[in-house]
Amino acid sequence: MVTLDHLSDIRRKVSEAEEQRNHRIHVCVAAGCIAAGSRKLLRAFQEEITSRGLNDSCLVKGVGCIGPCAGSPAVAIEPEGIVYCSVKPEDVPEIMDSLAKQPVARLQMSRDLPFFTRQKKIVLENSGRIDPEQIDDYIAAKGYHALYKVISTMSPAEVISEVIKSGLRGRGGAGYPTGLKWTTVAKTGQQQKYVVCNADEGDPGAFMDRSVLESDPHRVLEGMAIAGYAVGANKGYIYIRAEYPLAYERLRKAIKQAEEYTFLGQSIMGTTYGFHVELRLGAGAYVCGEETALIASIEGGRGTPRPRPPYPAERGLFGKSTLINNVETYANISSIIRNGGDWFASIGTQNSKGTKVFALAGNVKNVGLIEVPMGETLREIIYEIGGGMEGQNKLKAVQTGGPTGGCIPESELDTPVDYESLASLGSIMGSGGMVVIDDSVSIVDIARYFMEFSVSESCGKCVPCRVGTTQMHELHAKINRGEGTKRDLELLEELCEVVKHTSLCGLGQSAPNPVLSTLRFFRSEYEAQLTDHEVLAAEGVAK
Amino acid sequence: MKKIKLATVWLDGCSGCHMSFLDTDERILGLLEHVEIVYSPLVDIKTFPENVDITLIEGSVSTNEDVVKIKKVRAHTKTLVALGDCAVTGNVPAMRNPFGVEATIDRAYFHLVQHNPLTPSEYLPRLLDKVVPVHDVVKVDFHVPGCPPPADTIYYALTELVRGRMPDIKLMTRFGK
Amino acid sequence: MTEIQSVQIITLTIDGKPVGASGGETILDVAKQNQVFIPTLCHLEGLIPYGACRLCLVEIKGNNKLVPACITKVAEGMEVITNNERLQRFRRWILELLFTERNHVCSVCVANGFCELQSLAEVLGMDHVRLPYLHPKFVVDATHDRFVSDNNRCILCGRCVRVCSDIEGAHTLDIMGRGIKARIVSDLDDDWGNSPTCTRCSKCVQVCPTGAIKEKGRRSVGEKFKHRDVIAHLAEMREAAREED
Amino acid sequence: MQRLSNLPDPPNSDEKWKGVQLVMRKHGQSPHALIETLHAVQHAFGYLDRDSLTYVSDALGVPLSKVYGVATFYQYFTLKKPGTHNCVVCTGTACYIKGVPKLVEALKERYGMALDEVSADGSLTLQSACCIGTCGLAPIASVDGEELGRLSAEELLDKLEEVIHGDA
Repeated sequence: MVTLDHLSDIRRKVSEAEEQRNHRIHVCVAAGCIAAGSRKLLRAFQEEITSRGLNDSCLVKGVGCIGPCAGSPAVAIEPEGIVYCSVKPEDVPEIMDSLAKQPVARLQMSRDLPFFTRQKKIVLENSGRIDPEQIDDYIAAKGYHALYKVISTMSPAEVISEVIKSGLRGRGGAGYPTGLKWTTVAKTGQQQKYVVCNADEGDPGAFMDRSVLESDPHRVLEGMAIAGYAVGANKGYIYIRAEYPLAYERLRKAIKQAEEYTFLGQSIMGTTYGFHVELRLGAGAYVCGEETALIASIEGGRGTPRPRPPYPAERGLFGKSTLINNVETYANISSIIRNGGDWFASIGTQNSKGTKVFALAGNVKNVGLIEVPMGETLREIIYEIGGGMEGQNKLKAVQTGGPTGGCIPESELDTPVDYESLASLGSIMGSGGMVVIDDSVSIVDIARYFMEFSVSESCGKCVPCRVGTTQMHELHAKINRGEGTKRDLELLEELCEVVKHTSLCGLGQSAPNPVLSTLRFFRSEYEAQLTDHEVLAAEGVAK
Repeated sequence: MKKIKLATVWLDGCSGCHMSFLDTDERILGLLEHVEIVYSPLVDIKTFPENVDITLIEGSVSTNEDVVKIKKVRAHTKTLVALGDCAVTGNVPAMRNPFGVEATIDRAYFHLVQHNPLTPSEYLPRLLDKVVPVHDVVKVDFHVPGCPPPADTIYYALTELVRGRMPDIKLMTRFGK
Repeated sequence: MTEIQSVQIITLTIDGKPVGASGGETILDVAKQNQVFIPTLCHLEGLIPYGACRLCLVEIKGNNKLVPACITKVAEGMEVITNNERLQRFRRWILELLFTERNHVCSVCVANGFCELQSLAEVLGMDHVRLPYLHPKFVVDATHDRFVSDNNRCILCGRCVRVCSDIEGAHTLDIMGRGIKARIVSDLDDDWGNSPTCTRCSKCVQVCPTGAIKEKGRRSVGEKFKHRDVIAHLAEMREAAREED
Repeated sequence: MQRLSNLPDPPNSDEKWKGVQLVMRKHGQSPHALIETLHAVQHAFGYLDRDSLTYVSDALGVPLSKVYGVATFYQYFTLKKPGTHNCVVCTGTACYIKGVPKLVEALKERYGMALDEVSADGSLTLQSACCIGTCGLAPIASVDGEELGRLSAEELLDKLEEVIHGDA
């Protein structure tokens, strides 16, 4: 039987080990930094410490994402809180020399920058702080305390009411109230239920979930175990992209560790509550982010969606009642349980509570992973936290919501980021990709790029998405070549409307968004490319 | 009363639509009381006149000559009617599209020829990369699908158009009929 | 399918007209009973509903999303609109998209006159398509001694796949690839004629709405009459047999 | 309940089939394990050939056409023997606006092939990934598993020459 004392012991042990050391060097070992050479860097630090005989006073460890991905690989020195960017193994001796002295200015990124100060970290509270491969590190950061609290002191109904109170909405894109979803699954009288974590983060330009899974995998497992307790499920699946091998590996290790600690398994913490988690590897299909397609894929089939209702809560995985949330949603749960739903509801806006993690990318200075309270404006995010534009070019648009989201122009940057406001601009919150586009980029071409994406990712089941996206892409390409007519533009707009309203799933329904939003805000760019001909001959005819 | 000027044009088609038009039989005589045929493969007039009220087009647009012709026709016609599946959809002539021009010529002028296979003369109209329906090249005002459209449907559509009305031919013809 | 609660009687309106229905029935079922025409292509009595062609989308008052009539169950007080300018417009577009997707040349098709796609174009007044034809190139599989599969005429309604797997139990046919490149294959995209799984039952021929799967030996155009009603009967028999087990 | 029936013999005596069988057993030889099994086959042999697909169909009791439908649905699975070396170019949004089209153009010019093709001599596979999730390093490509960020076309071509000629 695990008790609070066990958890406190582990916490004490970890913090003692840390406090013994004067300096703790955190090297980011999330995928981005690894690609930039952080494993070599980690080794260089270790060797340098050993050769200097500083093993007793210096601790070096690999941690999850520190945040400033543009400055990969990133290193943090604790307890001082110094952040270094773009560190090379050659820089190691200099950094070691500087410990307890003046930081190395040429590598330092000030912690006073809005990039750090303007963020509010809930989901990412442990990212860049703990070693994602050490369960003890997670426990030391109050990990699994929420699970303990839930199964030792709360009824399933109390857990759900806390989630309802928090106002948490699904972070996968649609923003469906999480508590409501949990209630529906809890209420179905079925014996066998499943909890599924959607980690099929397919939006190009989005890496929130990857980062959370690589930096703090236990957090997601804990959220799922709590969800399983609340809705009455004893089995969970994490459906993760094959493109994220590191996240998969860390999750696999984390599950194993959690099982050893009885935080997962037949009898969690010695109680009668059992919850198993299995990993399922995706195989490269964007549509599998749609919940019914995801279910089809976990069942080993083609990832094609089916019409809802019945919703997965009624009939989901293997025909059973299934709760599906995405990574970030589960990652919020432990904090909500530990700090209370009211605390969470005090952050954010009227209808969008808490924080949101964004992957800031594109032509912005501070490319990276950020977490901000809901309701911050796009301008604040891009110009303060993001540090403004990279290079001399002006901002033309910011693309939110992934390939089926929309392009928001400069003039709308004061829009607060919440579900409803983004939707009113013809975009979506999506899972949190935010790509800044400068004025060197043709907006018509960007929309064409997204259409190409939708064409190649359409599953082909329903007619409007399968043929409609292809025809939209053709029309769009024709306009982009300067061969489009006014009539073509009208057809494109009407076709967008058709695909939006008649497609079977969210992918098709939102596929026209990039075209519609760019037509709404950048229509003149399209019109400038039209030809004067009334009806232009099809390709090959004009020649 | 001034007679309506009617033209009929034959692009890439089998002439079946014209035959179907002729199948209106004696009704054509009645029609001629209101209509003057100013250009047609059925009459001997060499150049397409100006100010034509109604032109019926049979056939798809398949060559550079068709493009020139149809543009001229459009410029001089008030109401342009695509008559039959070739004009409306591309139909049989467009069946070469998936294969491309080269393979089509190869097939027609070499593979299927027993004696003296020859490349078509350069003086012949050049095939377009893709066969297209008429409305892909010029604006079409009214479509009459069918392969060929039934004589009754053509007659009805024409009498309505002559009276200055847009006919409703729903359920009177269909693709392939 | 028989459901226990199906004794429940529900009242709703279809196009303003009050109608009665039993619980568990779909909007399409009830519309048919009341002689209200809703176009369909992927739906076929006896096969598991698929919801893919989107032609049967209808409006429901109070729901801002269109719903497929073939799958959506009726509910008490539901107000269904099956036909208005917007739905007509959408349906015409969907038909146009289908016609542009493959090589549908009705005049030379074996199914001319018996084709559901062709007849819907007629009924819905789709007299021409505004978008360019895509003209893809698919190989015709005529290796089978009895049947021919021609993806050039396929609309991916999935009826053949469903009948082959769910009714016949052979599952020789399935859809490969995705998006615009998806197509029907037999086994591992092999010649149908060499299929070790095909039982030659010909159900796929009967359910195909177009001329994509046809029987050999019919020499000319427009001779492909089909017995689609057989499937509903078979499905019923199967269901009955299952209940007896 | 787990099916405890024996697995049929694999198509050949390659030891790697043991790993594939292990995955199938772990999932109780359930038809639901199709994708996991295909992953295991591709992991072991680099691609999914006819014999493998037939074997998987047989062992899991999944119809051939369904196996084929699934194997061709997902971008990650490949039915063609891959090249000796592989280069994955990220075509995600961030990479796109930071110059991936230029990389793709350069690759096309040098090797005469587009993404998702194998070179005629079998030395190289070019692949696209819709986002590797390391947008901070855009544009990004990976060569034989090594991720290369902030990449210019010249650097990528040099790297590829290096690995391809390293074999010779």
